[in-house]
Amino acid sequence: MSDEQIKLIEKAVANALAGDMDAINDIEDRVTRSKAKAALVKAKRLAKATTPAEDPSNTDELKVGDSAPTEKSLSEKVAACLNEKFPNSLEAEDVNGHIQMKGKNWFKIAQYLRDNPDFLFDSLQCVTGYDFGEGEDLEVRYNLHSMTHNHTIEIRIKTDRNNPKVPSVEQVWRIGDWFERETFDMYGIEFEGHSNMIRILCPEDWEGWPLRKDYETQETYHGIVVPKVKDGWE
Amino acid sequence: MGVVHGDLMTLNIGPQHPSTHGVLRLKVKTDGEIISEVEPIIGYLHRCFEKHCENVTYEQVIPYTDRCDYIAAMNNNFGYAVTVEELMEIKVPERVEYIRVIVAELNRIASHLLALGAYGLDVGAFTPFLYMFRDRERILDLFETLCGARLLYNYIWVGGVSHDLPPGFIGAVYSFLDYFEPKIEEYNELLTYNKIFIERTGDVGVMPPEVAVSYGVTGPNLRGSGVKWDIRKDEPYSIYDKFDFDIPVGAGEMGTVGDCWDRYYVRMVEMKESVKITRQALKGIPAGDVHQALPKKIRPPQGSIYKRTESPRGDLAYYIVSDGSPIPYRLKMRSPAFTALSVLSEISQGWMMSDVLAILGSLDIVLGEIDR
Amino acid sequence: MTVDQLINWLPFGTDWPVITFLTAVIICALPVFLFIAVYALVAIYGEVKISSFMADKVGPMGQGVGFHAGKWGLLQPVADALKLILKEDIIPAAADKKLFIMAPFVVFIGAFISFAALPFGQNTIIADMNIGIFYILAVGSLSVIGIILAGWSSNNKWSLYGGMRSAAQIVSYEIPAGLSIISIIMLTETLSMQGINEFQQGTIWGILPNWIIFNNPFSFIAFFIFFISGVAECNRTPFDIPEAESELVAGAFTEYSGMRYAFFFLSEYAEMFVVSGVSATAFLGGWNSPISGFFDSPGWGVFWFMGKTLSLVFVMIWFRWTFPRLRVDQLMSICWKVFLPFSLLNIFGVGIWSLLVG
Amino acid sequence: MSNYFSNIFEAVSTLFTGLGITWRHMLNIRKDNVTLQYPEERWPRPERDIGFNIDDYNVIRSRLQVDIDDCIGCMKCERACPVQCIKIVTTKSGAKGEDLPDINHTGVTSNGTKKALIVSRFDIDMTECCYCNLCTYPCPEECIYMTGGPNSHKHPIDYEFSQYDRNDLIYKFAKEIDDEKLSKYFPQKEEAKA
Repeated sequence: MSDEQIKLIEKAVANALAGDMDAINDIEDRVTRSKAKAALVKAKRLAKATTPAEDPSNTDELKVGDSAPTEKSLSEKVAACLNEKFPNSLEAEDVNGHIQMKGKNWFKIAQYLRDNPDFLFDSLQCVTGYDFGEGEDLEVRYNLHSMTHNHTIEIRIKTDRNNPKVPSVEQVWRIGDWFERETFDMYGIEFEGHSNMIRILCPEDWEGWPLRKDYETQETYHGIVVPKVKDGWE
Repeated sequence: MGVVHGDLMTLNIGPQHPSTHGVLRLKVKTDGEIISEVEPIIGYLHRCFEKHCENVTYEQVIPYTDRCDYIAAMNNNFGYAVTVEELMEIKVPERVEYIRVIVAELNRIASHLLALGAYGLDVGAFTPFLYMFRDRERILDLFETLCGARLLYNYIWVGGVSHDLPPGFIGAVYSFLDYFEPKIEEYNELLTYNKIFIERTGDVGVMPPEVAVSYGVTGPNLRGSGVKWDIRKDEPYSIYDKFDFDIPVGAGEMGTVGDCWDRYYVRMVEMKESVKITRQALKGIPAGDVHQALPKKIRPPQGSIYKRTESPRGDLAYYIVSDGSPIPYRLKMRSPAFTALSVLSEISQGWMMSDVLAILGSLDIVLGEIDR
Repeated sequence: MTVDQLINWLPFGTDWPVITFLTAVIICALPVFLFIAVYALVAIYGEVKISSFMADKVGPMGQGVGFHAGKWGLLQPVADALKLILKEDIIPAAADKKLFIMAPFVVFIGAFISFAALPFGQNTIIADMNIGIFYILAVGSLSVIGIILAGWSSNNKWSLYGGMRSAAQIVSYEIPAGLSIISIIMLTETLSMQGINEFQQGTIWGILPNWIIFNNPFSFIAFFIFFISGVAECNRTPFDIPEAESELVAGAFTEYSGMRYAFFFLSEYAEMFVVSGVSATAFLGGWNSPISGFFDSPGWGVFWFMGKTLSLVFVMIWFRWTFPRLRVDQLMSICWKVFLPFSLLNIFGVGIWSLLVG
Repeated sequence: MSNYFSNIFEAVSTLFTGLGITWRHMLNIRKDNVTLQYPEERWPRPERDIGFNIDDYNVIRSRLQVDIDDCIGCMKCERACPVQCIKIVTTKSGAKGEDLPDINHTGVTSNGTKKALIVSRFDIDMTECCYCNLCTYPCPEECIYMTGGPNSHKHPIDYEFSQYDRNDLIYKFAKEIDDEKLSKYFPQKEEAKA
């Protein structure tokens, strides 16, 4: 593509962003006009992505939990309470709507969250494994819910990739047993203190952790060729 | 009189068995007829749903959510669509909300009919199963005229629905509801209050409320144990707060609270409630274009969301993390049947062989949703 | 037409007594075997059709081109029989071969030989023994051995379960059945089936037929106890725990296929007929017609007997498609805590009744 | 002792109500028979219908069918398919909108758009298709559709298409074009690649 075409497109996109769209429309050559439009769209999206998009997660918890906007959101209250109870266990201050935590004394915190009268998180809703990307570390996200107070929070615990370890909460919530086995099955995150840490969905001797981003399926399993080969198709 | 204990025999209520509601293997340690330990082994129907969702766009995930809980596919689509819409802050037109509620409640009735019919089969009564399937066919016929499919609909899309209601649809739903209400009384006479059925299910597999909550059991199983928790009421999504219906809770009429009979009866009353909701929705449905809010290209902003909806089996929740691209970065489905099955080993200690299958039937599990 | 009449009638009877006896027995056994085969086909067709009608279905109807199940599905039982005969009957490798092969015949013999004493009509009975009903009850419990044999020899945990359960069930249900028969024997004072039939001729107060069921309230209850124990003996719902489809797949008969399975199938229906026949004879007046003068000739007696028996078979089929299944311990508790006390009460009651009224 | 007798009475009464229901159903079988005698009676049931007739169907889910003459090779359906069961290979046709008789390629589609590509391969693997109907919405020419129902004027309903060999279920909708004729016709395709 000739360089004067590029200059023309940049000039057109610049003033199109400023407002007058006809700078692009009156480019007579059809190809450059469509390129200019594409560049404009990309520029707009770039602009939108760089502004800090307010993370809309857990908005429902804000709606349900507290009425007055001035009053701190539930997770901030929980974070503050945990801070003075378990000194340096919180990793980052409450980032938009969830609590980032170090894995250290997660078991005691879990028990505390369940038994504390004004939190009473008696139901572990969901345990989600998360992989930040190839070579990055893994994370386990717990969604807790209280049947009596009817409010929910989300707790995230990061572990590094090569030997991921998180204390197990099987004794606190009985469903932790199966949820943690599934996260172990999919991500390979070891839960210390778990009664029988084996795979739950894949066969026991399946190699690799399927949901990690850098996972390739093994060639054969017990002699059966795993990837489906179909002649007359590819 | 001391109980005689022989040595335990391990028995496989194996993947192929008439009453495991799918491909589930129960490793059972029995001493004669008395069961001392049940260990459910799952994974036979694992189809890597969450790995697939990391390779297909948001619109293409919907046929996959159909196939998780293939008995209540509408409610799965509904849960997924509601979650992505909240992530993208799409406001869906009023008519679509009404259509979704009608369709979800009809699918709830169909799913409960299958669950109660199959439960009758597990306990040995054959004819109620056929009566309930005859009525379920009527609902599937309605869905076929609506979206072409009888079981896996791909009907509720993100931001709207795929087709508007065909001309005679509302009349047909009214005629079905009028036909269906007396039928529930017939099932009650035939099965619910049948003395042998009460003997087989009353006081069997009692699940105390704190065990249920600790095992994360939700839906009719939890309500059977007396805990009044229904997301349509406690955390209303879509337009469920517009309708008035009440939540049936197990009262232990035929034994203690939380036994198999309660879980069965809660589903029976829930069907009546669904009929009430559908009637109100049919009355109030406005006109409008259903394709109006369908986004051309679904690219949710960066961020994560955890949203719960009420499927016939309990809390169906989606945890979606999006990185701004049209393909979900991480999608986790919290399946209610998964938690319901995990409680089986706890509540079937000490019961007899035929009771374990009765308890399994009362939990109403679907293996497609457990194994994902 | 009884066996001993046949013996005198045979020409070479006097010089080889043993051979004449054997030929007479075979000559009598053949029609019974044919009757059972035909009756089983009718019963299978009846069960299929009745169960479908009860479930708003129409059942097999001959549709489609070429080879189909005949008008209204009449050929369906023939097709079933053909299928069972032609199918390959597999013997599991680890099965105990001899017992495995023997089991179905033992079960069938149990049902087959009790046909000898069933009074089809005034003079159409194979062997009018003077201990008729006692003989039937004794022989009826032979099929239990067959089922246990089948359960044990298929070397499969599920069949073992089925075998043990049916052993417990059939043995314990014979006691209330036996006791309720005792309570009617006290009335008729004879064990012979024809004797019981003759006792029930005539009418009470002019209108009610003089059947034992209307004789006194205790024998009325005895009929229901006997009939329900009979249902339990044939392993029919609500007592079909030995071959509970939803738990043990097919209980003791899981490993059987082809011709052997057909024998189990046949003996279940034959057992149903025997139980209904005995309860019809003992309580509903066998071959006596309900209105004393109406079609009372010996020929018509067969019609009345078959009518009553087949209606009781219909009731058994009706039970199967309505009731759920009982658990094993509930089944035992009903037998020992409900049926037994009531049947003892009946014996006592009939005794007092015949003393006062008799 | 009292619940012993009430148990028995309750058992007898509920069992009899159960028997009554099945008896009633057996008697009026002619009225509420549900079965459909398949080869003769096909869906929908002629007289026992469900409240409205069949042509009000919104959409039908059955076998996919493609009118290859209308296909402009835009590959939108291939991208929309969640299970990737559609494979399309197209080559550039030098002349836009012209008929090329020797490889029987029609230049213009039925509703007037000029075709710039020749579709040399359009395979749908019906064993993988999950009948979700997502491919028929994006198609600009509406040339991919499911047979029967509202499309029965284009192609009658066909849901009895089972085969003995699984590969026969891979439907090849594109017209047979042998390679050398294709390459002879558009030489510049080669050196563009070289």
